[in-house]
Amino acid sequence: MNIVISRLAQAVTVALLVGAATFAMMRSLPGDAAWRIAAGRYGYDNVDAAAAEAVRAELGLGGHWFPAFLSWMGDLLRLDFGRSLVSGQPVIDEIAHQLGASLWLALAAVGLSLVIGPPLGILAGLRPGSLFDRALLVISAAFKAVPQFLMALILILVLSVQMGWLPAAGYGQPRHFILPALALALGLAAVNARIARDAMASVAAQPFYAFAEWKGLSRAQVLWRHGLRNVSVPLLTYLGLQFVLLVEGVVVIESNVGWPGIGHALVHAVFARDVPMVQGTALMLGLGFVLVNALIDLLAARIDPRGAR
Amino acid sequence: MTLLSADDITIRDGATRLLAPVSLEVSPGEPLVILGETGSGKSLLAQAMMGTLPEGLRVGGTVTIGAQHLRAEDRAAFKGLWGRQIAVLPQEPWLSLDPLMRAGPQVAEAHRLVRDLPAQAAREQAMSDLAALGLEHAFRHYPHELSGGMAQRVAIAAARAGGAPIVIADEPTKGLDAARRDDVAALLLVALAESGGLVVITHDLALARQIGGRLIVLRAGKVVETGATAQVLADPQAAYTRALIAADPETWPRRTAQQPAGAPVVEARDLTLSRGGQRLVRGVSLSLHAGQILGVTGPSGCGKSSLGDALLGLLPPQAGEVRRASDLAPTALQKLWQDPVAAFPRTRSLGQTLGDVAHLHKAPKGRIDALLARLRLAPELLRRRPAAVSGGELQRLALLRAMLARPRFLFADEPTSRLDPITQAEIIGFLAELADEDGMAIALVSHDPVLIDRTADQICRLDRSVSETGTPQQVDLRHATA
Amino acid sequence: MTTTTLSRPWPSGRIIGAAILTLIAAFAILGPVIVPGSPFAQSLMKSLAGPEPAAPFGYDHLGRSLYHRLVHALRLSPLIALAAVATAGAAGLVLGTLAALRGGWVERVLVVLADALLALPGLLMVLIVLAIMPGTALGFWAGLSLVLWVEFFRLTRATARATLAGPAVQAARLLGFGWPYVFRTHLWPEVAPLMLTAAAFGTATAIMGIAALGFVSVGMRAPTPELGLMMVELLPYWREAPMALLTPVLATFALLLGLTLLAGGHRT
Amino acid sequence: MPLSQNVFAAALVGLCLAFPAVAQTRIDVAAPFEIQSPEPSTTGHIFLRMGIVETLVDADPEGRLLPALATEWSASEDGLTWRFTLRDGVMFHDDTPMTPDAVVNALEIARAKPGPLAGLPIAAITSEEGAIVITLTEPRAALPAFLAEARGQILAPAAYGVDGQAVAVIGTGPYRLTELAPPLSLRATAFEGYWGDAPHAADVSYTAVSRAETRALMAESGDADFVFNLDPATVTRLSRSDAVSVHSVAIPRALLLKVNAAHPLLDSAEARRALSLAIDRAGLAQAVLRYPEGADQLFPPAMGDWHDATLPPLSYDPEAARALLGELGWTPGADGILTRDGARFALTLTTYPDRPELPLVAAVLEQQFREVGVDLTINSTNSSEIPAGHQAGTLELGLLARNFALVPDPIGTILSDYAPVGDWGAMGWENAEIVALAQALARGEGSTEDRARITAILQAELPVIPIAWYQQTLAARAGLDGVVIDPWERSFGLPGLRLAP
Repeated sequence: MNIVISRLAQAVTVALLVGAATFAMMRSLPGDAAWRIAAGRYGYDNVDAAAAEAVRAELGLGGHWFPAFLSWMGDLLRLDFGRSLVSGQPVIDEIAHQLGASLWLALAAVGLSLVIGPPLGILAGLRPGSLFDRALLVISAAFKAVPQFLMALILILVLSVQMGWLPAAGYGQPRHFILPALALALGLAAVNARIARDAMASVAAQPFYAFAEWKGLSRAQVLWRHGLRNVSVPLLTYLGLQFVLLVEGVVVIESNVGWPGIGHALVHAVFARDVPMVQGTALMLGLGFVLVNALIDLLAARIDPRGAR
Repeated sequence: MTLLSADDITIRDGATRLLAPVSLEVSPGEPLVILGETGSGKSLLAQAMMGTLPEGLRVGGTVTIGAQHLRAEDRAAFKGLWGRQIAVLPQEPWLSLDPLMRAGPQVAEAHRLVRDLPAQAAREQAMSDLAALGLEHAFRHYPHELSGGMAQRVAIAAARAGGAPIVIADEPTKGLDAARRDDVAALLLVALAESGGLVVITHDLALARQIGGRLIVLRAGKVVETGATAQVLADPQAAYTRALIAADPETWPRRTAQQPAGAPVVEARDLTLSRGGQRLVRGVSLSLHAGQILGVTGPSGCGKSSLGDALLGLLPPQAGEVRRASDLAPTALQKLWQDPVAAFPRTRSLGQTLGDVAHLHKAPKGRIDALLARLRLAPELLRRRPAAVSGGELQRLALLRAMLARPRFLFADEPTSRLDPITQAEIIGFLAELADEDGMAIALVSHDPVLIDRTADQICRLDRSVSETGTPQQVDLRHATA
Repeated sequence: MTTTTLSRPWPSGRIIGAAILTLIAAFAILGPVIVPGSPFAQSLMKSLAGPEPAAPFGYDHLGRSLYHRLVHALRLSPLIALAAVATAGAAGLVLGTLAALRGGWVERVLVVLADALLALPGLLMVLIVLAIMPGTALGFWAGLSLVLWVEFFRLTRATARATLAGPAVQAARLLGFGWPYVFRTHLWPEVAPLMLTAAAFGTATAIMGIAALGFVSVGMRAPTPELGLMMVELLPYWREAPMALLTPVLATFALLLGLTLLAGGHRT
Repeated sequence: MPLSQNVFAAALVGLCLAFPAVAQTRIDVAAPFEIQSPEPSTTGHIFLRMGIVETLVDADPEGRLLPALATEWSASEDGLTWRFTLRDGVMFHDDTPMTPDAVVNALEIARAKPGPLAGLPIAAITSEEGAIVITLTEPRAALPAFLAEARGQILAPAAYGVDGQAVAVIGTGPYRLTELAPPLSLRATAFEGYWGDAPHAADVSYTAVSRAETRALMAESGDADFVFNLDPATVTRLSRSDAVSVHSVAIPRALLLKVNAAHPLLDSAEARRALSLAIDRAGLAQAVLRYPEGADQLFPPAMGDWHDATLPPLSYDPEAARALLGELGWTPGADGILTRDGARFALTLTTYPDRPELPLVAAVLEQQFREVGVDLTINSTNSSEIPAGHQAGTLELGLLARNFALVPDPIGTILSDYAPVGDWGAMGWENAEIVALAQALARGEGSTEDRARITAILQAELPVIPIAWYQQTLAARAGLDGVVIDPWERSFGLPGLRLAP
């Protein structure tokens, strides 16, 4: 119950923050908003005074900021995100259109990172201080230090241009997934591995872990029955926090490889000053975080009944 | 017949010898108690017999378990014996149960995986094990839903499910109050009766007395004395054993009661306290005069610390009132904590911390040195960090720090519960001295009713339902141990 | 500060990290002293030419010295990042301590605000602030500060809550010490190492963010020498001049690796 | 946890197995333009290029107008009444016939929106039997060319919503839209009811890839068959590849410096000429654009009569530039920047990164101007800052790429940019002669000499300073035959493309 209330408060605050920030963005567009929007809508070859005038007339820009702010927030609370300034389509439709692509990419990336990171981390955590553990530390630090856009760049150069194994960009077929998902997953896995390693090392150092062995269980039995379950809780919680990292990665990578997702839309919306789209996508990402973490809270509470006070 | 024997066990850490050659035997029906203080090597000895010594330590000697002869250094060879030949009882049962698994399966998995019972049979066996310990309802509980005593029983059932004939218990009463200690002793004796072999490693004289059998007294890695437990405790030969027994509160003389003189330093009327929404103390009245020691006792969680904090003014009472003498400076109320390490700033040297206090209270030069001498502390200690000083020394330094503020009331919250008996006797001795010589009023909290009985001028016994105050003669302390 | 700092030796990873960062800083500060030159001066004839004494790393597509562009890039984003981390760290420290000390609605409001910011991707906030603020560097500073303070706040608040509730602080209060003393001797020594870790991570995050936005062409603008921008500018020429592209790539990697190692441990 | 790992792994593998790469029967196009919506005023050019929609008039690479949906057209004596005969038997993709009323409806909606049609002096558009009639208030000889522009595309009445915004793309082209997924992709398939020849390739797809490097990579890796608008830098690289063939053609687009001629530093033709002399066009073109040469006059050779090969070229001579500025009273200050009466010769150059070469050219210009003592501050921002700055009079210098052939007859752009001023053309500079000449040309009265005269005036007065002429480059997969680049940027030529077996 507590979880639900605190996550609800978080969701409302996220909405208010996004609303206020995007309103400020709308109001403070350098230069004239109508011009900006016209440029986004008609392209640089065709933006001229007539186009800007058409936009100004259509959107009714101007007026005092306070009533505008109230009506802006009012629309937001009624979940009316308005229409994209650029395409004229309802923002909600555009997002619905793009969310799927991003969701699949994010899921593939998280899935891949979970296949790579935690098993290595658990192996290292079982033998803290070993050569393998130290090697993993170095490797994960190195991978963590590679920004996702750089990872994508390297993968494109190596896997798709040099080797010709994977398409450099595109969307629609499973083979298009591998490169962007891998670019995201390697960074996530580097961190996952560290979290799993630390969790495993700390679980293995707990009295109950040794006690399980003293009961006569084999190492593998102890790991399977007592290790993994205990490691999964911090890992799961961290995955929730990692969501933000993932979203940032999705934003950058989507722009890199031309992925028709919400992150790509966001960058373009920011660039074209399409504020309703910025608001809609930002809200979707923020609320997505809250939702994912609420689900993880509930899942973690199921696995670890101590948390549910 | 011998169930377990260890021959010439030695343990070294590089060039340092941690354990001189020790040999011992465990026979069916005759428990073996290894008694010693922290750092005596008793736990290392136990670990050597179980094959759980850290890799960094060199171990020599042989261990014979049943028909198997093992070289102590061959740690891996012991693994196969766990659960099957040796059952190990953990120190802290709460921490020894997997927090994310229900109690029943933690017992059943040993039946299934160690004794190869089918899943259903293992579950039924676990159920009957728990039922035998009076825990039939706990099968589906998670460890955090169990009390400490229940967790201990579950742990014992889980440890013994593999059917090992030898039970090794390492400090099974660490941190337990007297009532729980007696429970554990009884459980161990039941285990002895069923399994045959029992080794108990402890620093607790009372537990040793209850277990009986044979006794090995260890000090600084050497055997000081061996013999039948009852005989050694009744007629100790070695000086160290005598000191150990003398430090047992049971053997202390009762304090000569101080008559109240003048106005009370601290006074409580109909005090009701609650913390975190839970009512802890109800309707306590007491008054404490200069030079008096108030003993506060009761089971854990009964509000002993809260009472002290209320007297100090750190916890506002829910009802009733606390009155302090009107001429009392705010800093004349001081406190000692159970864990002295946590009571000092971690990253500063003790000398800096004490210097700051002396400076704040404008203590004359040499005051710290004088107090160091009085508390028999070496001045070199001041150069160290809190974590680099032994618990007994640090508790005395905490006392020193409190004294720099010239307190007239001191609240000592379980100041000796983590200390060895000899150190405990020393600290309590200092507290009594402060009351007598400096006229300090002291509230001393302990879970050990015997200690309170011997030390206090008046006693406040708290329980979840009742509380009574009075002189040691008036308050029935046995009630607290029942 | 009269407290002795932690004398525990640093783990080797941290030392290596600090060494890498020292080298990079020395390069960024002393680079133009060793080989004088300008990051903007062009000589179109030398487009993508190889190294020579006046340009030890060769030339970019406009014939600008990569050495000098790198020197300036290695000043720009670290400076913005450090400024943002300093602002965020100070704000986080003050607000975190305040929340732990005051509790009540002050704490609740701050926590809810921090939680909400935590839910929003940092790059998004930076993008929005960039759109609002005039000037890219200023926008980055403001946006990154806004994103980064949360981490410092959470760390400080958690540590302060634990520390303030502990016996050591209770003892200090009973002994009559004031809050400044408690902060100096109890809180700061506990918070400082965590702050160092968070600051290293925060700096890395900020540098990564500036580079990532530069790379997708919504960050620093040409012709400013910035790591991400240099990469995207040189990317089309990577087959002709792979070393030219590798120069900012390796520099970015070294910078971030140094910071990651310096941070030690990981964010939780 | 391990369970979910397995599920993920299985899902990933399963996905890969379930959709093997499809055998190639489709031409995949990659270009930088993003799809916004079915609306012609914003996205119409993509539908036109893809052969999904058509206009009344078409144009060949030389700019000669060809019949399309209109088979022929004629103007009345006074040039005010134009009659366009419509092609018979044209069906929209929804299988309704293209009637004159439908055409009038489409054109009326188009000219109510911003675009070239909106600027025409149209009095009325009416329908006749098998034709439409456009009545003008003043003669406009280039009217048919205006109707070749993408925004004059003819959609079925059902394509428009009540507010005139297009809600669907129902055109008449050889390809019928089957899937529209803004912002990045669309698919189309051959339209069986097409009036002309059936296209060779049955299916086409379009992917918007805004990054030039990524487009080049897609061309190299074979992810796209037809990659439009290559980054100058990648042209060299791609031309060495066997997998693709690179095609390029000069197009009527120029990279130029828009000058605020009302600005005190720039109000004399000498000052503007000095700036022009400071620009090393050849070096710039080779290093940044990878073209062999720069622009020595405003209009590129691709613009026929507008280009005058006999005109003395703009040259690079920093010495002369310094001398010219010296004559205007400018003397170098301590930092090398010119000063006059205490004022520094410092200007702000506004440009936009939408075309990636612009900020680079700006960076080069900054250096080259510094050589002659002119201090340039670069403001790389939104493209709208240039027309907005023009309107507000605050723009100093603008670096931009101007398309002279939004309409296949450059007179449209000349009129809007130089007769007398325009958002993307002259600023603070008015020349009555050019206005008169351009208006005459628009009415259809001018001659080749008049065009050369306009070019000569612009060359002498330099209201904008030409820097380079663009080339359009694209990469086609090896084996893709029939590639033709349309310099007017109207068509990808997909129906004529043949997939090698």
